[in-house]
Amino acid sequence: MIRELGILIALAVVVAVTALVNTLFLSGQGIRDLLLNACLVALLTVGQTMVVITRNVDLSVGSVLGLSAFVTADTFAVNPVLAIVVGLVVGALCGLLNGVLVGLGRVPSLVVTLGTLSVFRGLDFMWAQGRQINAANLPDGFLALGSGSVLGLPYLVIITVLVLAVAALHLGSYRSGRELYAIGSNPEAAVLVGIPVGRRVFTTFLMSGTVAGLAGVLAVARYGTVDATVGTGLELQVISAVVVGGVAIFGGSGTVVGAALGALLLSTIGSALEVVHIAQFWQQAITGALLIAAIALDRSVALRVAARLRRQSRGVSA
Amino acid sequence: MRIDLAEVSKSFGAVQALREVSLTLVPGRAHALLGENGAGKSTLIKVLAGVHRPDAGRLLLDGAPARFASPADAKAAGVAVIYQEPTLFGDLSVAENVAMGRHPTRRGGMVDTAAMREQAERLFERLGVDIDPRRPARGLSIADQQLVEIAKALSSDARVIVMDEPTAALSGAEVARLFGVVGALREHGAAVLFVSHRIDEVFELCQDATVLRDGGFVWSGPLDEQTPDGVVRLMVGRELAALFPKQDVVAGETVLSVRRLTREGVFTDVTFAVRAGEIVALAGLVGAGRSEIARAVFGVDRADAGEVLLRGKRIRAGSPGAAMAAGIGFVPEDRRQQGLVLAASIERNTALASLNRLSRFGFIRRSAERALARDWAVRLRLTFARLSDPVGVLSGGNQQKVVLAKWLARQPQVLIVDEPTRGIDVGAKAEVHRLLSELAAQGVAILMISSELPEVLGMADRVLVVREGRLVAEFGRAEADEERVVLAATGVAAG
Amino acid sequence: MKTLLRWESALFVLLVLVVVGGSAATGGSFLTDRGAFNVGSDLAVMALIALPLTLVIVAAEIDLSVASVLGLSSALIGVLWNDGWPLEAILPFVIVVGAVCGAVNGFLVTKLGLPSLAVTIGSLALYRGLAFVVLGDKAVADFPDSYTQFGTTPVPGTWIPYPIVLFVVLAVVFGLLLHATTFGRAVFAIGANEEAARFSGIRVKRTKFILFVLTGAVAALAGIVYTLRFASARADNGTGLELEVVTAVLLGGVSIFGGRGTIGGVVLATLVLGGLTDALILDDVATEVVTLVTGILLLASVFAPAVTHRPTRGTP
Amino acid sequence: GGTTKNNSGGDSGAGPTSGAADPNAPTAKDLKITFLPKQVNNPYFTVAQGGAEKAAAALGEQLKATGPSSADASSQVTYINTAAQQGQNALLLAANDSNAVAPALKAARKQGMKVVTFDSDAAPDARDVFINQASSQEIAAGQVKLISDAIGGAGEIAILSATANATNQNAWIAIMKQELAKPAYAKITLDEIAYGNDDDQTSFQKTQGLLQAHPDLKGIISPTTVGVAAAARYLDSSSYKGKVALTGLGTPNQMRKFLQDGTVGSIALWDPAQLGALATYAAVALASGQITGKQGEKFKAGELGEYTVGANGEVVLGPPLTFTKDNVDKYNF
Ligand SMILES: Nc1ncnc2c1ncn2[C@@H]1O[C@H](COP(=O)(O)OP(=O)(O)OP(=O)(O)O)[C@@H](O)[C@H]1O
Ligand SMILES: Nc1ncnc2c1ncn2[C@@H]1O[C@H](COP(=O)(O)OP(=O)(O)OP(=O)(O)O)[C@@H](O)[C@H]1O
Ligand SMILES: [Mg+2]
Ligand SMILES: [Mg+2]
Repeated sequence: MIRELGILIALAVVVAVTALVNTLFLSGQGIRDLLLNACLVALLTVGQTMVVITRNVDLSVGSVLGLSAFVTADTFAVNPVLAIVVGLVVGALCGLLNGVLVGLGRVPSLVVTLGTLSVFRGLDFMWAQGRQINAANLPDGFLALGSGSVLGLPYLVIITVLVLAVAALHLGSYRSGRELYAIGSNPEAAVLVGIPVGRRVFTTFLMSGTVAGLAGVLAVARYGTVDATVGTGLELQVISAVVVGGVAIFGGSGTVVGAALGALLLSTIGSALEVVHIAQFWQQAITGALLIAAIALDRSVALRVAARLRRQSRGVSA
Repeated sequence: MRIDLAEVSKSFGAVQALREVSLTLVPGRAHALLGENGAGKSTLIKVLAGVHRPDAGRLLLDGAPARFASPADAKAAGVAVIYQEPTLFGDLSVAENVAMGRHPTRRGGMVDTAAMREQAERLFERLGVDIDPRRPARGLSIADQQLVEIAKALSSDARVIVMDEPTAALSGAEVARLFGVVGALREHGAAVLFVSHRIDEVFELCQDATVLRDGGFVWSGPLDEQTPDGVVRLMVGRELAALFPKQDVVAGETVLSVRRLTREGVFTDVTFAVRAGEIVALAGLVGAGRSEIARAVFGVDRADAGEVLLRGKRIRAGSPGAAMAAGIGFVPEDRRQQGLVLAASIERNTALASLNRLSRFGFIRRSAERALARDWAVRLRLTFARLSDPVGVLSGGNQQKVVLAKWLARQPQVLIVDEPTRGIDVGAKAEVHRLLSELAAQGVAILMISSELPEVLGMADRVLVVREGRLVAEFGRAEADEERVVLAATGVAAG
Repeated sequence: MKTLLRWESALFVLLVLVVVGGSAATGGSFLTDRGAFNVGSDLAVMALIALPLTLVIVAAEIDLSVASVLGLSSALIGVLWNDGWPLEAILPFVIVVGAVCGAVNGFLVTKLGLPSLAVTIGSLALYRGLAFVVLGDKAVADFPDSYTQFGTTPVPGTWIPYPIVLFVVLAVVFGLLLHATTFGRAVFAIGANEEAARFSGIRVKRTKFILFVLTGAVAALAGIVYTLRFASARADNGTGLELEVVTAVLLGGVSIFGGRGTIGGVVLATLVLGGLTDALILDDVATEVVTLVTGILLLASVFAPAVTHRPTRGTP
Repeated sequence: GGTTKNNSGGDSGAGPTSGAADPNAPTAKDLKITFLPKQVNNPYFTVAQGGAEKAAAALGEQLKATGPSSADASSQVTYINTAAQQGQNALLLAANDSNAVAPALKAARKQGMKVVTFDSDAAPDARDVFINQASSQEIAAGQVKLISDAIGGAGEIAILSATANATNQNAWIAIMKQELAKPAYAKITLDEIAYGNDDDQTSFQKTQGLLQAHPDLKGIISPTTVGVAAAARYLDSSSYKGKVALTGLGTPNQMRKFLQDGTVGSIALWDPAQLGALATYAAVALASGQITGKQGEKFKAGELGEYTVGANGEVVLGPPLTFTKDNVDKYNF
């Protein structure tokens, strides 16, 4: 909770300072844009967080999103409802493959998902054959999903928040979710208390893939243009958001809400830098520096807490 | 529930940890599993818990054949286990550690956090301990970790409770409470398996016992047929005296002196000296801080205050390199984690601390390395197939010899040995003792940490007792006896 | 050791297959002098970075910022050249800057104890960003022929590109460093069991720090090679190369958990990857298939028998 | 003295000149031609490729397309080398980075391969002919005129470009700045040039950033097909729709929806299929020896008519087309 509060404060500071420079930043349109920009990455952080909590990582999410987006857009010509289902199924299948290899095959996730990152992207290219699908090829009703809103809240934001809420509830309040933390915190002990580690890890990859599939469908709705390169390089953004959001890269702690706030913070900083006229060329450098600062801060807080606990438990004062 | 293990065998590579061992647990009775370090007690327990699958042998639940393919199976069958090494989830709260795998839930399957906390509080109350269920498990003291483990096992209302050295880190009052709780469970029909190196505890709690030696079955039966001395004889398999061939040497000048060494929250104001040819033992309960002192002396950990001197010259703090250069060697307590690179060969492990003298312009001289490893393998009577085999395939005793070889190859003036005979068989143990004794005779100053009192009493010229991070007593060889040391270590009278 | 050798033999067989198959499928044009020159030029940059990265991964760390250091090095070359510096001064200078970039990574990992995966994802963005800050959107191209020849022409009388000569020299240096020196022993020990290494008096932090510095310096060197080969200094040079390099190292049989791997294996893996890519393109196989094959090879490498006794699960 | 910029010789010695042109030489058949776009998944180039294929078929040549999957500077070099190795007679190239491809092109030309660049030029001494879609002057001036008309001749505007070092983009932007300096456009100020990297999502978000950063922005020029489509989609879905004008270079198919619903008033573009076709004709003429790339040489380009090589080996396709909601339905590319 403290962690989430910290990000919220950082977010508030960024927004406040930017709004001072440019009031449009806090206009209805401005806020809508901030939320919409963060949506896809925030959605992906949901799956990624679950994976990282178990001391694994999924580098293939960008490729899964791309593949699902293209297949979805392509299937629209056949049947719109089918298209959305197909997009989700593609994501789930990709996740399934990762899950089988990591969870059941017991192969390090970094290597597996680095491999499937290429494999899924390759499939995407093969499917697309150099084509691009444009807004004109997609039904307006579907595109409205990406840009429309109800009561001022964009659908995309609503969907993201819903997924987030479900995942937060699962991780926070259901056995199978709590067990993910146990797995990441101490894998050997998790086996000893009878947690089906392989199956749980398998499921997190399946979820990560499915969520990336959903994000692919939504990416089509939001951007209306799809080619085989959609989502390239997204994995590093997602992991950055997860890390900034306070999820320990070696597992065991962190929340999806924190990670999603991390995504919102990073994308808001990106927008803010633009609005306050910081040259485009500085933006990436600043993002990188912030990321490192966030990790370092996290670490120093963790060390201090550990030192305090150690002193407490011993009851020794210097 | 009655559990029978029949003729169970299990080996790890070259180590035969269990050889056709049988054991029966009966409802309403507590059964002790006895044996020296490395006898195979923990391995047997892990078979019972579904962690290890035995190479041969049968498991019967109430007479019916069964198989535990995983800890989940054993748990489902009603077996609760407290493992020797704590298995806590540092990131999670204490309450959740207790509940993990068996969270109380509300309707709809949601975890009931309040119930979880209450459950932990109830268990802690029963055990008479004061741990905040909301704090994270990370940073708990060894004793508190052990208590959380006990609460974890008790929470499941198991029909079979297996405890691997649960009392090793506990104070007298805590032990008494635990025994009260276990007694109550037993009276309600639970079967109990109990491991401890404290023989008096065993006689206090248990009705039956099984004794293992070197992985083999030695004896099983009701405890009222046995005396404590008889049990020890069964465990050791020979007269105790033969084990500790400490030669008498005249101690020389002071080699190592430690002055007011302090590491906050761990140990405070530790001052002592070791002279050439002398073996000084640090005794104390598990978690008293002995290993931490040794680590700070060697520089693996940085002390917050105080200094370490070798022949009067101050050693740079926090640098194992500096300590080694000054002539200190350190055989750490955790052989597999700290002492060896298990995947690397015998040769490379032996050479690991001597790389500088084995190299020219930074390039390793392979022949010199091989010669060094061969030389020490012979001198320590190492049993091995090839020097290029990974150390991981050796038996525990032989692994320990490789660690010793690694340090002896540097010809240290001071050798710190932390639990030098933990988990090695009796023969190897005797050899390690002989070696240490010889080294002392050659004028090496030895600082020994051991949790086995007989070893401490048999080997040491002086015994320093550590309690809660402070040196609380010092005994010469003549005045040191079991009762005095235990009294100093626990702060209460022994037995 | 033995199992690793087996994986290396598998790589070698794969390499022979690529060469033979590539030559057959392309009617022999694959390994003509010019073909070999092209393959060599194409793989040199990736192969150079793979060398120090092998040591980093053997030590159970990772550096994802290498391609960004390459970009920063390239951008600096452009800026300084525009400012009228002589190349004789620029080139050593950018290598020093690369080493400093590596030192920053090393500092964060060893002194602050941060996980290298997270740190270098951050510095990946940081260094690439700095590259854009110094050079912006410009491309600097007017380098003298005497220098660009290094990247564009073979060693006279042969088909060997100069960067490959550099690579061979560095491969020998890094091979000796890893396999024949006390430093290399320390790297293996740290990767296999960091705690045991520390308890044996090995200076773990310093060793890791040196590895990051070396990696930064070689990445900057790769930036020089890249810039001269394409006669074009740009801030976005080498974007995305980090994953390719990591792929090559892992394909070479280096364990992601550290403690295992050989320079020989990695050299073979870079040849297989580079050769396969060029052979497929030459055979008019679409780009997408090349991507696909790379991924499948990597997956195959972890499932190869040589690596089945990996620890069941560990850090990502 | 070291090797500094100032004493460097620079690139000397242009590509080999293969003697004089023979306008009457017969058109060679079965030439092997490689079509190498900036990246393989760009629909603009897919259309251009269609035109090139048709022209090649008409002449009886073999044309194949290949290329990298991302438009970064160096990725084309491997493909250029490959084409040379395969003994291709001619290469049609849209260069990602005019300099990065130069050494490879020079080497390929030494082996006798003809190089025709189109859409985006390589260093002039590394190719034989450049097919310019329209003169830069015409394109840039046209874009400025379109936006000026759309915003009523006064207000702040911004440019959303492709990658920061795309040759053609930068040439156009330079001319646009000159145009804007003219008295006729005195009331128009150029606020910012943003780069969407020819990536759809980046362009989308850059548009958004531009609009927020410049509250009084009246219009955007996006002289790239990817950028203009993304910008149009953002406007269409935002409250800026109808308030901020947009023009640029876009394909009718991608922009049809936005032209028709009024998000965008007008856009311009040449026909990429014609561009591809003309590049093919030029390549065949080169390979047949009918031209060598010198100023003043003429060659026939099928139904496109006859073209003359201009200064610097440039051939201009013709004036760009302007699309509005009234005429967009007549085009399909
Ligand atoms: N996972 C393992 N791999 C290899 N050898 C093992 C493993 N676990 C135990 N051993 C070996 O099996 C033997 C028996 O060990 P075990 O832990 O059962 O002894 P123990 O009786 O519990 O001793 P202690 O009193 O020290 O706990 C020892 O030699 C030990 O080194
Ligand atoms: N994982 C841990 N977390 C927190 N504190 C710990 C941990 N391990 C040990 N400690 C603390 O360090 C102190 C000293 O432990 P140490 O292992 O040095 O004791 P010891 O006397 O050597 O016992 P042992 O017989 O176990 O080696 C104890 O106060 C213990 O609580
Ligand atoms: Mg045990
Ligand atoms: Mg200890």
